[in-house]
Amino acid sequence: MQADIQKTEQEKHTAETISMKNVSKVYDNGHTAVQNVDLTIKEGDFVSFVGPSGCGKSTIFKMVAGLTTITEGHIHLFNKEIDSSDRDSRDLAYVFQDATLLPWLNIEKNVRMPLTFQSIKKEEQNKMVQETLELVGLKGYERAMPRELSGGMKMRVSIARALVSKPKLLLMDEPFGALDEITRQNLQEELLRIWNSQKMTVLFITHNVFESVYLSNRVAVMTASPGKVDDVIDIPLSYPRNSDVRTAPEFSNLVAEISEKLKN
Amino acid sequence: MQADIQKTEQEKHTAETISMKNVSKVYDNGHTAVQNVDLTIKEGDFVSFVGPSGCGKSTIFKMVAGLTTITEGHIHLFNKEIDSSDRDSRDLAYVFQDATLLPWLNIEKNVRMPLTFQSIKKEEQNKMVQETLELVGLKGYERAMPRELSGGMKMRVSIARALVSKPKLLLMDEPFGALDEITRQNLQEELLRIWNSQKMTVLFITHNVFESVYLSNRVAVMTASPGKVDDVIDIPLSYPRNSDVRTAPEFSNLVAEISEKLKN
Amino acid sequence: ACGSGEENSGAEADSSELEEAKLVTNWFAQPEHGGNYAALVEGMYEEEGLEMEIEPGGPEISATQIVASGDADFGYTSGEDLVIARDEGIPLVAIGAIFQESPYVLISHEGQVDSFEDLEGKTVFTATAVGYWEYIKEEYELEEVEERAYTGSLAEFVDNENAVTQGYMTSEPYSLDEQGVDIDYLKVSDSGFESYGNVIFTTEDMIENNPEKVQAFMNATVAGWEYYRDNPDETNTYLQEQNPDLTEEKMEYSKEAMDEIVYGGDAEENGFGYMEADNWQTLQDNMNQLDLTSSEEDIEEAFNMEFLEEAHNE
Amino acid sequence: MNSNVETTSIRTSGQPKAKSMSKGKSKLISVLPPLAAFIIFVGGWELLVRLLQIPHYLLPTPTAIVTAAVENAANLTTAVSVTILEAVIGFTLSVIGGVAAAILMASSKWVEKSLYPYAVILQTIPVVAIAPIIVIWFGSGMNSIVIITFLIGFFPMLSNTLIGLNATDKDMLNLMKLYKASKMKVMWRVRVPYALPYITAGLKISCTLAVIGAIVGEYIAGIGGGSGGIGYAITVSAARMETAYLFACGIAASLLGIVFFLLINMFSKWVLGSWHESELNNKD
Amino acid sequence: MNSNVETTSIRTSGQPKAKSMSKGKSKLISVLPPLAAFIIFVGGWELLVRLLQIPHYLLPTPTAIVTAAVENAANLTTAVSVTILEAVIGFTLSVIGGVAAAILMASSKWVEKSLYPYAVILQTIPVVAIAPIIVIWFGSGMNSIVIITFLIGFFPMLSNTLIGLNATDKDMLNLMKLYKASKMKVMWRVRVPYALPYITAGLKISCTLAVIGAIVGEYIAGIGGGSGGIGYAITVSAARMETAYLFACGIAASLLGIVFFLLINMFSKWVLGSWHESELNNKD
Ligand SMILES: Nc1ncnc2c1ncn2[C@@H]1O[C@H](COP(=O)(O)OP(=O)(O)OP(=O)(O)O)[C@@H](O)[C@H]1O
Ligand SMILES: Nc1ncnc2c1ncn2[C@@H]1O[C@H](COP(=O)(O)OP(=O)(O)OP(=O)(O)O)[C@@H](O)[C@H]1O
Ligand SMILES: [Mg+2]
Ligand SMILES: [Mg+2]
Repeated sequence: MQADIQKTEQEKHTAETISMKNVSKVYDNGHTAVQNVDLTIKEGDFVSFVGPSGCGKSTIFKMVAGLTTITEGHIHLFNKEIDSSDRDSRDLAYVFQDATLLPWLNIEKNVRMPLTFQSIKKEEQNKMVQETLELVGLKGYERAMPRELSGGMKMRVSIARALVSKPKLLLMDEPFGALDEITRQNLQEELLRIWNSQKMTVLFITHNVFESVYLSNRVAVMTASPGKVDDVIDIPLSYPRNSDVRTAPEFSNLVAEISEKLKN
Repeated sequence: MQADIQKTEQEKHTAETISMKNVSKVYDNGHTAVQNVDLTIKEGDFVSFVGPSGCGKSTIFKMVAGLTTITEGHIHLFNKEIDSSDRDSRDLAYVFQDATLLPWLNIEKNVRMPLTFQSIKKEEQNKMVQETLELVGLKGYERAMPRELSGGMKMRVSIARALVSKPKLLLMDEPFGALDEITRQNLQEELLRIWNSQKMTVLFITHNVFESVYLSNRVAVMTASPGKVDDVIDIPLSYPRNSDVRTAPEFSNLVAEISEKLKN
Repeated sequence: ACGSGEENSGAEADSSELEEAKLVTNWFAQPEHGGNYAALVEGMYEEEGLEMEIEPGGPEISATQIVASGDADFGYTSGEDLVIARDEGIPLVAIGAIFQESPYVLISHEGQVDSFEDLEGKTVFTATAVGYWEYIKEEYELEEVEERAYTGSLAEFVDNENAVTQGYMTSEPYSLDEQGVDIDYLKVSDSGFESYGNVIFTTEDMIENNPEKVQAFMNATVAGWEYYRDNPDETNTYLQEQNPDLTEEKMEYSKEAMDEIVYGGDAEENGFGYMEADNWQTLQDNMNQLDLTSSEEDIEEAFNMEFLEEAHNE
Repeated sequence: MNSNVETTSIRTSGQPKAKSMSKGKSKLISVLPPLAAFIIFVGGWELLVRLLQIPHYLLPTPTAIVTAAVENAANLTTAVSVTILEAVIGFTLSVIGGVAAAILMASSKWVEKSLYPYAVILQTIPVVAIAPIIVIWFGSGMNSIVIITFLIGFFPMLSNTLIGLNATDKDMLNLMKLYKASKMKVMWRVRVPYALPYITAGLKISCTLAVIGAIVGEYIAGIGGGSGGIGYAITVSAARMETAYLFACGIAASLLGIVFFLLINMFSKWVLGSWHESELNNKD
Repeated sequence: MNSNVETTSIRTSGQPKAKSMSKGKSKLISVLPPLAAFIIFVGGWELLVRLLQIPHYLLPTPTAIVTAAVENAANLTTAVSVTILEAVIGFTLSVIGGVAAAILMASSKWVEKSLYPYAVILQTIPVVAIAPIIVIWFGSGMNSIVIITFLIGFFPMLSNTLIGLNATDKDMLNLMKLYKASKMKVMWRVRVPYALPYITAGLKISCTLAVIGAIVGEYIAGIGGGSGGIGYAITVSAARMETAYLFACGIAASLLGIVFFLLINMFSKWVLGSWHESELNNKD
């Protein structure tokens, strides 16, 4: 890892990227997915969400991204209240739980798509796409169609598509769930590198407590029925983190603490 | 766990459930997904497949299930050669990598579906569906439609649908990937219980080496480009396995061994 | 030749032994079919031992084909179509002509057309490929005529001062008059084109195998038309039931307009339905000349006066 | 790094209320646009005809049309009911026939390849050309009209259904294969439901075509009179130059088409509403 | 437990060969069934007519039809080319109009609700009823015929396209929302491609309807003579009772429809072949 990743306290901004106030979500079928969530996320945070299946993690992400209505409460994003009809105030990318690729575009075009909505020169686009595809280990699959990929490869295309546009806010819904350990660790390293160098804010859903501790500076632990944020745990491990961190006793303690919370 | 799970050597059948001889798969686009795989799986085995993303795990499963053609070599299933047009010789269930639910049926009907193809009485069906839904923790969601579920819940419906019909051979393609640790452990226990009590054969894809060691009596380690089975490792831990097993040094050694193989 | 004689020869028959018969006309029920309906309403067909069904035609219903196929026994057609049918090898035989001359008129806006020569330069709506129009074009050396398909709608005609449309003398002039459009018309029969209208026909087969039926039909038909001439009221009421769009005035107009061509001309002397071999011959010659047909056959084959004469002798 | 994630509080202060419009109001809003469009359309028509002094026999005013419809109410009612009967029967046949043929063709590529060209022929052979045969085979009147209606509505049903049946998700078919489901079961349990969006799309087209079909049928094979439908009424009023009544008939036909269409729409909502994107109300 | 999983060996003994039929053979097999069906159909027809001695003026034999077509080859060729021109122009207009209207309606529920009823009216208003107006406005001949063709093909395009546009996967739309894509871009980049299977289904219906439309148009607004199309030829041959030629015209129209259909089919394969289930050859 490069030297510029070494962050200092001054470099950290303190602007709020996201602030949720008393947020609830009741779906049209009457199901309360999320209840009374208060949460503030500062610029440059890397917050992981862990919690049982169906506890409302994806729902919170969708509300933050303006993809579903907020039944009660308010969410401010970049200091502006979210309104799902509003299209201008966001600079975010989202890795959905499913890969959600456009089936009629090949891999290269799928990844390039977000760039085509910005005024970026073609050659620049090519470069960015190539770099990102390499990053997720899909070089050589540019011309393949989505249906010709394995499950994990599709997910990696989706990750590449989110990373390619260098967003200020990145929402990732279980991005590495379908990946093997090696690929996963590579992508974790890359993600941390990008996060650090681009000073973006990352919200990350995972079922892997190790992963959440390894990556984040905060872990939000959720409980189900109805979905609530039970606790937000600080991870006081310094960046850059390397494989040594994983074996540190502090690390194990944090993992144990979070796992314990999840059990109740 | 009950006493009857305690298996003896005599109880084990030695019939071959699956035998693959020199199996290769080249997709229509010319991509060689699997090359020259030889593998024999005996009745009652629990074999996990681990390997990098895109190495051909799903492809092998699809060939075994007769869902895709075998380009070269032969696969025998229950001592009969597979022919993808043949429909009678199999008694297997398959959890696909994606949930693949029928969007127009509610959860209960989705799970019931495999039973409706067998001559099982309605009340019996109801009982089986209820039990299985409870097992995967989806009691109360009988009337929900697939689109109203979270990612992990959909996957659990898919698991329930595979388990409900009590197949002789169960193929599971990353069934627990989208689940949190607690739910995952519960389902692991349940799966082992069902496997033991029903004496079925299970093929299991996972990216979690702990999981593969915990569940299986054999782990097939695959390598990519082209996809091959690199090694098949015996897991000489006795069943029933409980959480103690996870902390046994033997367990850690096996995990380390497999992880090491995967790194190369 | 087979089984003639012993069967009911025109006398009253037991209603239980009525023989089914079917006539297909060329349009929805209207006074132009009055005599046949009169025979039906007044029980004349029944008296002749026929259980008669009259099926109205329509814009695209081809009575020639229906009768040729044996689905109906008798039909209405025009003289031209009969000649064409025979030329095509369809063995139809005319057994009476309701209209002694062509009922078609060429309608123009008032003061625009006085003679057939005046048609030059007009826009003319006629049914596609009709014989009389081919004849008029040739006979009056019309070269600058814009020909358009007549589709049953008069709106385009009314909209265009320069237009001429075909029509039935018993019908369109009345409609236009009702709408306050001032018109003139030329009778096609004045052009020199000789043709019968509403020709009643059957098949050669029928005449050969069941002449009694043809005779019975003709007896009642002639009686019906003679009756209808002076007593149209009951029949008209029936027509109106069949075709609610008919009004009293409209029927009166039609009746009046057609009396001349049904009961006038040759029919005045020779009775209803009369047909002259010379007229048929001229028609066939004209059609041949116009390349509409290329028929060499003896015109006597095309029509049969026996049944009509016998009916008049009754 | 600071503790820049604030804490969460768990306030179970009653159920949150949904921010949705009252039902009555949203109903009104859904009726308003078409109503406005209607008023603009009809008003504009009346005005245009009056201002440009278009002669009534060319384009009658809406008022004249309504008057003509009222005056001929009895005739119009019979005509409409005759046409409804013909259209409904013809439509039903084309739906049954189209779906059945599509299912047959979808069961085997061979059958599809062998029969599909004849379906296209059925569709493209001009009805006028075969009208005499139809009339001879089926008699003039109802039977032939129904056949003609059937012919016109058949192909859209067939074509759309077939595409839908062939579009079934591969994974679903794989699933059924695993259940050893018979071809028939796969068809009914998966392929037909999966094709439903296409089938209802076909229904929408066919139901409006059925009205046209019935009218064309009446034109070609109708017997008119008391049992004549809208096609007959149109023929008669065209010949009589009663343009206002002609338009009334045309509009009656259109309304019939719209009613058919709305019924199919309701059916589509009912059958797809709970799962298919095109009919989902719930946008969450 | 024994070691009941045998070992694997890595034999890279050359590329495995695909077990696929040679291309020529599979081509033959794909042509055979329709060919067989054709022979059975035509042969059966000829035989039936001869055996039952059906008179030629009711149902001519295939041989008689071919003879008539050959005899009138020159006329038939002009008629067909005129009809092709009309049908192609009318079809093009209905595709452009139908897709454009669907895109407009899909952009807003309000527009859809306000305009859709008029689209249904356009479809169901009997052409015969408005034929005079069409002819007066657009003149008889080509223009009016094209308009009538357009009217007939328009609705299937509109209806299918609209359903397709509304069926777009919610997740895809969400994705576009995140990219701050404008409504137009969402339409062109996602909704239209997503609707393509429905659009091609519409094209298949409209292209065959275009042939019917052109013929009906010629029937209603045709001018005949040297510039008369198949519809005119049909009228003439019907008036002349030349049944064999009449059938030849009808078959010519059908063939035209089939050719159109095949072209659209190729287009559909081209545009969907790489990704949509209904046109995927590759069944892996
Ligand atoms: N569209 C919907 N309509 C109705 N209910 C929904 C909908 N989407 C989700 N839910 C419900 O809301 C709850 C939370 O769902 P969500 O997808 O946020 O869970 P999650 O935490 O992401 O779970 P997972 O880890 O399994 O993905 C679930 O109980 C689910 O049934
Ligand atoms: N339908 C297809 N057409 C062409 N190539 C395919 C197809 N499906 C899979 N492949 C290719 O075959 C290889 C193996 O795919 P497979 O799905 O078996 O991988 P996998 O081991 O299951 O990976 P993952 O863990 O990511 O699901 C991949 O390289 C993929 O690109
Ligand atoms: Mg989720
Ligand atoms: Mg896979």
